Amino acid sequence: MRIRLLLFALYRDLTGVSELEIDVHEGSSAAAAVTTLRATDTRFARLPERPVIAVNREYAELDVRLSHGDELALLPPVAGG
Amino acid sequence: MRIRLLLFALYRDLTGVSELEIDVHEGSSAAAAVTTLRATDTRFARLPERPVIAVNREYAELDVRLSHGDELALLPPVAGG
Amino acid sequence: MHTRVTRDVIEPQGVLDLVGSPADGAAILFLGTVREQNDGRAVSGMRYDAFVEMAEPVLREIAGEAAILAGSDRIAAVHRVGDLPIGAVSVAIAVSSPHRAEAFDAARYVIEQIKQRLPVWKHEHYLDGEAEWLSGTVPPVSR
Amino acid sequence: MHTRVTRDVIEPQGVLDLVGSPADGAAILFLGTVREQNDGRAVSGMRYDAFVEMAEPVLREIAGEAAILAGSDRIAAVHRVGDLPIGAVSVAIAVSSPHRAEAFDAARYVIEQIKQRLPVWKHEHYLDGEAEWLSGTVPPVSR
Repeated sequence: MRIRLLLFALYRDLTGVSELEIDVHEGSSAAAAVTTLRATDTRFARLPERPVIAVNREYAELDVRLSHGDELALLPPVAGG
Repeated sequence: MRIRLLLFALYRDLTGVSELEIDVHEGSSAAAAVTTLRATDTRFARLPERPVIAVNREYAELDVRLSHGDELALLPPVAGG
Repeated sequence: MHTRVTRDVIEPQGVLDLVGSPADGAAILFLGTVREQNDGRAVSGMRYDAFVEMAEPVLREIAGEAAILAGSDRIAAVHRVGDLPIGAVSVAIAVSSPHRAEAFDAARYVIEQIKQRLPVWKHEHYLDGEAEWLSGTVPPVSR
Repeated sequence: MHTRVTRDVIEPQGVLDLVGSPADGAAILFLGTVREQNDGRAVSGMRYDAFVEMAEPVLREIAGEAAILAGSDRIAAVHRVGDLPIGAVSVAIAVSSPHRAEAFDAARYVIEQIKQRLPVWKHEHYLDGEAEWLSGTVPPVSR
């Protein structure tokens, strides 16, 4: 299945990428998707193994199961205000 | 000696007076001045025996000694804001 | 630092403009306003009386204490007196400081101390035509 | 209740005007501003990046929680993104409520939660030409 990945702030700078799509096994967890992403390229290997994530614009745990078409955002620690 | 008395808010309404001068014994305390005032008139008898006071625009204890020309203000409990 | 007891309408933006500095990351503005209801009674307006000649130095003193608390001299406090309609601003307090905690604490300190110490009295007017002096606080007297 | 993530300049009076009611006796406005210095380094400006599509619902959620805390729906929160110069307002929070304690608590709650949960990042630019992502907070994830 295919998911959409979003990278922000430091993660965007580390990889030079803000958005991409990747294919993962049916029923993969978010953690597995991150592992797949980090293995694709040395740039993506710079990302943390266990980043904060949001799935479809809500904070989620890394063990959440993804579905086809999900949007997985990797979020550096936040610093608003 | 002569002192100047100021009344505010409820105390002004109770007495119909906002300002007056009274004569008290040399070296009188503020408490003695209040006693003298309350004895002058039934209107002034409506004032409390131990009001909050300010002497020369600073909060003071009732046992403070007054001097000729002092300004003694009788202050109802305050309610600013 | 800026403090004032005034009969003039208080403009919130004007009070906020009295504070602020490139060194500051936070600013607080507190406004006290006249409510249309108090203890279940419909209010038509409020008269604020003050011992102005004493209230001004007391307000300055309170702001000075808050400046120590905030570690900032960017503090403004304005208290209005006279007849105020519903919704009118009776008191405005502005504080800016490098960090937010100090600004919150200092603004809160100023309004709490105003209520405890400022020689001001409220005469509340009701829609039924009655009026009443609101019960107040006995100020702590320094010995 | 009014929340917004915006690239536009924040006008404090405009945010304050979003709250207020004849039932309210207190209003708070909190402003966060860009400081000229951070950890001893001279700052030239700040870029705020956000995951806007997520930040907007998170900010709404935070304001909703603050509304319960304040017992008031008169809450506004606006966060700016983009390049901000020194002194610019990055966030404005306004709350009005019948009594002051609730307004203070709710405004404080909103800014603390923004710092903990809003998907926003600060890229600080220094006078020496360098720039750095400020270290942030790991948001608590609801399970």
